[in-house]
Amino acid sequence: MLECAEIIRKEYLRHDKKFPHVWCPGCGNGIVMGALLRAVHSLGLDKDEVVLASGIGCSGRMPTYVDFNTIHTTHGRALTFSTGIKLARPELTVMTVMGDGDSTAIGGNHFIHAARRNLNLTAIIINNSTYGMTGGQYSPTTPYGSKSTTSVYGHVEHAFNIAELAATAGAAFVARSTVYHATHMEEMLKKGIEKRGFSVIEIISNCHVQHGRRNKLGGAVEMINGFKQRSVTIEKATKMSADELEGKITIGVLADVEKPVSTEEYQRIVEEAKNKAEIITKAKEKNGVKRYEE
Amino acid sequence: MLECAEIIRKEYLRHDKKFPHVWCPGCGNGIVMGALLRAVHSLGLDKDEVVLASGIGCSGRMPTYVDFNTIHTTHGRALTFSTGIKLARPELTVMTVMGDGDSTAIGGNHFIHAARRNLNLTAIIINNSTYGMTGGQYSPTTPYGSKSTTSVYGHVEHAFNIAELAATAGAAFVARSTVYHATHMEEMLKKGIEKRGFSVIEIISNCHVQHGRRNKLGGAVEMINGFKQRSVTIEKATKMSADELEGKITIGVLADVEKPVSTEEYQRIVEEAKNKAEIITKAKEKNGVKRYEE
Amino acid sequence: MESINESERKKILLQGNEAIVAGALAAGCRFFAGYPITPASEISEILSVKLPEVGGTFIQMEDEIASMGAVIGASLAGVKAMTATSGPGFSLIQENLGYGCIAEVPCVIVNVMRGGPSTGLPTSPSQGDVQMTRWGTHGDHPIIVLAVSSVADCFSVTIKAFNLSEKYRIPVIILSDEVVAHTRESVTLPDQDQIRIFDRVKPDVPSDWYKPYADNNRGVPDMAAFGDGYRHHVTGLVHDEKGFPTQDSQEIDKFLRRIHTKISKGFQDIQITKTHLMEDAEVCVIAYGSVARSALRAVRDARKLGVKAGLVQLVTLFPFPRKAVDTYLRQCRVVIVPEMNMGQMSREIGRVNQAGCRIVKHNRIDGQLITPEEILKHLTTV
Amino acid sequence: MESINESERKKILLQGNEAIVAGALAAGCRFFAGYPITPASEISEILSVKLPEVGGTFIQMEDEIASMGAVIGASLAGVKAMTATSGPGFSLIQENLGYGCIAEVPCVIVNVMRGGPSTGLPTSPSQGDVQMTRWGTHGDHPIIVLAVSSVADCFSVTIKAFNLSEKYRIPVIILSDEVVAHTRESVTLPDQDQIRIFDRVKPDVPSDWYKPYADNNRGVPDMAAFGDGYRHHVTGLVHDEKGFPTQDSQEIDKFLRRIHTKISKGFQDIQITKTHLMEDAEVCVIAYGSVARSALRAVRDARKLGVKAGLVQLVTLFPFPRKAVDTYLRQCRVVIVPEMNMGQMSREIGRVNQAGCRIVKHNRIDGQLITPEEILKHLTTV
Amino acid sequence: MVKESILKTGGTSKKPAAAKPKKKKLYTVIFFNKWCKSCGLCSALCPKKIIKSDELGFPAIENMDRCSGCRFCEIHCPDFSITIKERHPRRRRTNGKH
Amino acid sequence: MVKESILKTGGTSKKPAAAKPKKKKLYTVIFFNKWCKSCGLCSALCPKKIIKSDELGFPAIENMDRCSGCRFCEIHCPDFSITIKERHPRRRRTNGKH
Amino acid sequence: MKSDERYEIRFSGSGGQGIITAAVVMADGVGAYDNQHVCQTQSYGPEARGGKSKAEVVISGSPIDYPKALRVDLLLAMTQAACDAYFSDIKSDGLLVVDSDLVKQLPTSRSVSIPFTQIAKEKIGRELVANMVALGAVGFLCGQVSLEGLEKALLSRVPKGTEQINSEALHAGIEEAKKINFDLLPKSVFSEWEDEL
Amino acid sequence: MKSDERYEIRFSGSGGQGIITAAVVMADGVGAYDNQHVCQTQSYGPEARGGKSKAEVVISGSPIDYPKALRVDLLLAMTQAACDAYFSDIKSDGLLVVDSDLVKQLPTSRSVSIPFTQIAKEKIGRELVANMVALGAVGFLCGQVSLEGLEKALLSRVPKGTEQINSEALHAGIEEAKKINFDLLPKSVFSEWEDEL
Ligand SMILES: Cc1ncc(C[n+]2csc(CCOP(=O)(O)OP(=O)(O)O)c2C)c(N)n1
Ligand SMILES: Cc1ncc(C[n+]2csc(CCOP(=O)(O)OP(=O)(O)O)c2C)c(N)n1
Ligand code: SF4
Ligand code: SF4
Ligand code: SF4
Ligand code: SF4
Repeated sequence: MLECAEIIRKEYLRHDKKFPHVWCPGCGNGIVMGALLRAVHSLGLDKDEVVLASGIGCSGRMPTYVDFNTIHTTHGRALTFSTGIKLARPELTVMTVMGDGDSTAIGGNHFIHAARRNLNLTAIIINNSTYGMTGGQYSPTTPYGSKSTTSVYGHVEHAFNIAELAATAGAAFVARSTVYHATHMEEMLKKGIEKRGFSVIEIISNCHVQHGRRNKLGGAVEMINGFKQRSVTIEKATKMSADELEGKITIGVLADVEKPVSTEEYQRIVEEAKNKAEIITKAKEKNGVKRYEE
Repeated sequence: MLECAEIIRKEYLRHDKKFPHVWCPGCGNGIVMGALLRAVHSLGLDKDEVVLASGIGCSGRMPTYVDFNTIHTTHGRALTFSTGIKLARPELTVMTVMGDGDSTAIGGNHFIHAARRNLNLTAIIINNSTYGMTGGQYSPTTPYGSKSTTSVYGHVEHAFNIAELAATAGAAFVARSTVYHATHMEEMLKKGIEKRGFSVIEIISNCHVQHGRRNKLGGAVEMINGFKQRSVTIEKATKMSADELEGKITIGVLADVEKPVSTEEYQRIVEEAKNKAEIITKAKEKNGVKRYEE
Repeated sequence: MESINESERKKILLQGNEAIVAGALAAGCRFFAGYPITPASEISEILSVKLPEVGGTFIQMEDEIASMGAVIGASLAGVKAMTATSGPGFSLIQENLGYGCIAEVPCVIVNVMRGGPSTGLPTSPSQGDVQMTRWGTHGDHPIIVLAVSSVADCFSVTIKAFNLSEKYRIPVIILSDEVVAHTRESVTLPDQDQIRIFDRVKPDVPSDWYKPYADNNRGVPDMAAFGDGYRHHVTGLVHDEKGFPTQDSQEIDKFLRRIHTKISKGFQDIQITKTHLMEDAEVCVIAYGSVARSALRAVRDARKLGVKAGLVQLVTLFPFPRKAVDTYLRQCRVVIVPEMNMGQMSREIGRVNQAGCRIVKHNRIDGQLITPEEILKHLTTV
Repeated sequence: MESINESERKKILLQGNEAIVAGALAAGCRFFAGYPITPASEISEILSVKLPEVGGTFIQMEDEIASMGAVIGASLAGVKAMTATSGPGFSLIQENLGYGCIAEVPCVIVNVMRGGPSTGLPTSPSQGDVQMTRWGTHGDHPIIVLAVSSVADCFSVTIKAFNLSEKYRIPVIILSDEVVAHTRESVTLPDQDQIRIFDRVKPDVPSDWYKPYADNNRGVPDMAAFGDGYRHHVTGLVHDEKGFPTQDSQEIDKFLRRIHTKISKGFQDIQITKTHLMEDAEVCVIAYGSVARSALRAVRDARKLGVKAGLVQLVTLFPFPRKAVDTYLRQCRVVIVPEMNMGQMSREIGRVNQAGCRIVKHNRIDGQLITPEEILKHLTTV
Repeated sequence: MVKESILKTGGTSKKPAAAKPKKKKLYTVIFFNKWCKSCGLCSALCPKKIIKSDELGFPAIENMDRCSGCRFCEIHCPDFSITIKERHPRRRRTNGKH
Repeated sequence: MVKESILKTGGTSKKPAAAKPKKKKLYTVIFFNKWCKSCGLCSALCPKKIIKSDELGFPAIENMDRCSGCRFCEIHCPDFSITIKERHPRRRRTNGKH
Repeated sequence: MKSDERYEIRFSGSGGQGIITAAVVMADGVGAYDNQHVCQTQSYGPEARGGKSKAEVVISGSPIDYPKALRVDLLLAMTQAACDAYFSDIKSDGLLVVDSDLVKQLPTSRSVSIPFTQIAKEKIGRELVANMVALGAVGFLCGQVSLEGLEKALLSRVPKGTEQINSEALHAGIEEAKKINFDLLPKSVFSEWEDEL
Repeated sequence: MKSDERYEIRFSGSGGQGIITAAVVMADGVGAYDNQHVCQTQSYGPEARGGKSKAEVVISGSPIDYPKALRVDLLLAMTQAACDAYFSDIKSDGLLVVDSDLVKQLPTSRSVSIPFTQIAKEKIGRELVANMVALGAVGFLCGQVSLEGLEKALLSRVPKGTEQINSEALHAGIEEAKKINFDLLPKSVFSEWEDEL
């Protein structure tokens, strides 16, 4: 039997792509990619039936490297492409990896709507609190007061809590992990992929090159160790006060609810439609009375 | 002293605009407009210092009728225009009225970001569960199972809870009312306008013409009476179980938090900047080392 | 305007928007994502009913950007897909439309034109989006734009749009306008088996050999769908034959030129014009969309008055049918170009007018359909 | 390329993007909303530092659509405002850009071009967005597009852009490219008091009389800001003089024609071209942006070889400087049009080429700046 | 600066100390038919159920004296077509000021 | 269908009943320098602190026998440059199967 | 009809009178059930709300070029405002058909006045079907459609459950129209002196 | 320099060596503190990461047209790879300047080898400032910039707190360059037989 890293390198990485990959030394994106590949492997998914989509950003380069059906879409729109793919071929396992900017800045609307709509999709968000690729400008998850290339005086806006936002918007499954917790992350990813409905796994990651450096958080090692120190499990967190939770990273499964999944509902509709069709079409025929419209 | 309705008609409505307005008979938009004008009047705001912005939709026609500084923007983007207006002239009271589609379909992202950013703005959302203007297609607040011109087989998606979404995204003040509760609505609007920070007032309204008709909810009268029956105050609601709350409309102030308001923070930055300027500009000068970027 | 084979049984009264739906379904469209907008909403509404009936999927997305993303996604997963919108929505899909061009994704976008710019005149007809459909997305890109002028057109041009889209792996735009969209006409739809349908060419090589962006004699690479067993990479970055991003000047040049030449290779197939009474015409009207109908009336009336008038109706607006138009510019003394805009196609005609033919623009931008009288006046006075 | 008054004290080394910032601040820009994108991000970054220093506001919005909305909002509230982006972002601002055109809102949009379409070639220069800036938003609309070719240009053209924008109440686009954006050059910036600044004309009538969209001899209505005491209505619908939506054909026509003619009335002011060695030129290069610099070198080299070559540099791309170009088309035997695209401006030149001058296109789309040698080759062989 | 709501409803307004509590206030309900769209909300929502339809479908008060001045109709009229005014019996009017 | 995680860590994997509990397992840590970017995560995160830098800055194991096979370095290496293999002392290898 | 001749009908009235429905049924009757080409358009926009409402049907033996009416052969006016606004495009030998209760000022004597609304109210019992009464009359008077075709079209276009009442209305209209004596009408919609100009 | 003549310097090495900073300081020295026109460009893109890095400075007495190098007068190569890749554009009388420890294979004998990195490490104590040592040498060797101007530029462009060390590095480079005897260099970068071709 091949060993873990060998399986990944030999079966899941695209060797015709130039490795080493483009990410900076110590960047958490690689750690997430490893966990994701291990999760897919242990779920026994057929590579031909897996789709990995991304938007634009450092994280957006992930699909280039992995041997699935892969697509690097436009900035912020990955979930919309994934929606089309999933609805066209519901049998595929469609995962979408995004950065915090990609998913919640320009892509914020698609994100909350995907959650609301509850298709059977998995969204993996690598939250590094900055726009890594374009040079460290503030993102929707940059903490209040932080420095970035566009907030040299200290950031005046507040950060989204991505996982909470996803849950409120309607995601069926929401979990959080960090790049320090690589095994836990794999576990969360597996749960998310297996979940029927829209699942979100937020992974706290390090961009020491853009964010860490400017905020005196140290390099990759210090940042990743920081995640270890700041993390508390959801079980513990529920017993802590808001004050105690200040600055902490709550990890684990934050939401897991059962509700109708649109992907399946559409199938039901298709069946019904064939029957009802005749009647409704008639009734639907507009009587031509139009109102002022824009 | 002029009586209420007279004050509104004489001081706040634009008489050169053709009244009766374009809204259908019994449409809640007019009720909201009345409450808003009463709220503005009782706050004693100077008409010259009030801005009312809207997007596109039936609700979007409101600015046409009222004698403030008014702007009818593009579909979904009203809050972005308002952001520019407020930042350019922080002394103005800037209110934005939107439909559910306008604010949470195409405009969903701007909505959650405005909430996160916490500028001193007021968002008034007239939630009628449908796209009234374009003929009754489903909106992000159309309930699961409902009929609409694009869900004749029953809607398979789930609805947003707008107020909760706003609170999770970071709004400083969130309230809900209905067109039945016209006085309560006025009260909520007043509180929202007075609040320092981003305030959201969700108003449940009737589009009997598009939504009511297709879902056997009756006309304006039946729908508005329905709001009365289904409403519970937040005080009562907190004592009720999830099951009991099913189908209910929780009204009142749902969230009211204090946190730094960006509009003011920007002012602080401007002061600081003048001092720090020299030092930082130097340090900021990029050393020219660029990374691969997209 | 098309001569249709009359048959009692299949003759129906359809609105333009309904006919587009009928055409799309006949062409094999099985996915629609859209966002309502006047005057295109009926297309969404009717497809929301009809698509499930044929096992397809309808989805209303949160906006037009999302709709275009979903359409591209569905097409990459192997399903013929479409969206429909009007000017404001089209302005929003530009970025993803460019993605469709560079990733060579077949799909059809209907733009039912209304008055612009911006929210403009939501319920009035216009032809103000012609240049926008050609140039709206950034960067050099090929694209196909077809215009419809009647309910029968709506059906047949929509089928043509899907066929071209699949054949050349390119987004195809159908330009309709408020008049065509809401006019009801009696049409006879052909039987499904009489309709020629083109499906994208799928690869037949072993999956290891598959190069999703390799050139071939058509210039159009074979296209595998996600899930077909040909795992491959799709990106909006300029890419090499295998689909992976490249920075190599030669590869870049080769790729970008190929996506342009695949279209020029197909000009004969793609560039459609129709003519009426052109054999001996000395004066002609070049028109498209609903205005072509006013023009036809005017030409007929002019003939009655002894003017040797003819009509050239452009179905394909882009790639601009230079060759065909050139012929008529050489044939005629004067060419009249009536448009419900400030002269967007007359620019193109002027551009190719090497014969030095006199070109008379007739532009109307007040939200009203140009009448036959207005055109007739030109025909009889020039 | 501009002759600048040398002065030790004020000479500084600036990158193109920095110079745009300097120009904007000098022109009175006090509001910027944007979203980062290569190769325009430096404009955001530097303004985020500099704007607060002068009491202005910088905000990074959630995307480019929002940025454009905020820019329009700020301008309506009386503050000169700007955004900066690259192709993908520009594709997204189209809808709100159209709003700026119809509501006649002064503002400046910088597009630092990179390779397209779609994500394309993020770090490579290109001129692929020329037609997009003109036609990207739906509906007929006027617009002004200026191109920069040097760091000095970045400063002065940006000032010009703000001035035109305020004077004509119209969005003005500055087209830069990756080469210009990232080149550092020594420039001498003039003293602030030497710079001519144009501010929008404010109404001076009593507020009751104010008609925010009334015609006047300039065709540009006086503009009150929100909060100035002139309560008025702004909409993206076609509107009457008072700013309220109208469906009246005559009012529509009048309005839409006015927003076009206000620009044509200003052609002399707006259409800027520069020439080099054109007095006796028999062969000329028409170029813009960074390519104009390669062209100038090539022209100089050609002169050394005895070729009577000249350069026409387009600063204003739209409204296309037809008159000026026409003169040179008549003067020259051959015109060479080198572009980092498939021929987007050569289309325009061809369109106005009534003299039948020979036009030689030279197009490069591989992400590399066109070199002087390539152009020289044409100059010496045509 | 901040004024009280301009909406003084008969039903809920605090009675001024000087008011005679026993004297029932009278109101006039004025309909502005030019803007009214006959939606029927006023008549449906009037707690006293005194608003009926006239022959053209416009609202009309059956018994003006029964109006409690609650203004419920006024604030729910989406078309700004209702004005409620306090009605002062003749003797009040003669005292020349209010 | 669903397999267990492929990541069998030395520290946490359940010992098979047949295993001799007292015999410490041995591991080999292989670094794939071609992809390694010398980020230093492996050495910082190794619980046994046995990963050091060689003269070129690449990671190197100081004392291979001290490796517990926890694979913490492997799963945290962002560049897929570490492989952990169980190392079977000579006598095992001779018995011909594993 | 000669193949390139056109017969144009304009239905007009106010929003809510079902003007467009009537036109659509007419077009359907002509187009789908008769062997004619037909083209039906209407005016959209705020104008259609409450105010005037207009719908046109163009009929021809050959494919129709310009889809809107050029010179109207038959104008149905269900309100005075509509009659005033739309009368001007009528052909000299065109026919004006009005609701006699709602249109009192007739611009021509070449007109037919029938109390459609009253018939709908009294004979059928529902004012709402006045449009179908009118359609029956128009269908009969224009002579461009087979009355069975018209009825079939009507049945396929009205909401389920209202077929009976609508078709009764249609027939009432047809019957009423049959009573008209065409010989009594002038030859032109224009008065004598206008014709002489 | 004659007003339309150009002097072109190309700085090359690998990402992380501070190549672009050196070029920017050079340009600043020439442009802002000297009375010359100057234009500085660099190559962006993935290429700049880890791999080769390139920056150019063009100097002229008159405004500069083409902003990039045409024929290089002075090439600084801080790695062998860079030397190999960028040498081809050099003028026949151009000069090659290399880090003697990192570039061993010299394509021409018209070159100057100085151990910049070693000097930085040993004399200044920080390898990182090798770029400034090299800049000192280039500044001196090119003869296009006043050395005070160069130092002023450097002081204004390096991070606060590192001024001292960087300016020491610059001076070390200048001193080192002063030792070069130009007379010993061949007149052309091309070998004799190449010149004869
Ligand atoms: C429409 C558009 N706007 C802007 C950009 C530039 N851009 C590319 S990636 C990015 C942000 C990336 O941040 P994030 O999503 O957090 O990912 P990271 O790079 O940190 O992994 C931006 C703004 C773009 N490619 N497209
Ligand atoms: C970009 C764009 N897409 C679509 C439309 C069409 N449109 C106008 S209003 C509207 C929805 C209105 O719904 P909502 O916001 O709920 O407001 P309501 O009309 O119900 O008050 C839509 C889809 C548009 N104007 N612009
Ligand atoms: S910039 Fe940040 S996110 Fe991007 S690869 Fe480097 S460390 Fe990772
Ligand atoms: S369509 Fe609905 S929301 Fe619009 S005016 Fe009518 S009732 Fe109101
Ligand atoms: S509520 Fe107003 S609009 Fe409705 S019926 Fe009463 S007065 Fe008329
Ligand atoms: S004020 Fe109150 S009681 Fe009087 S009519 Fe209105 S709703 Fe009825």
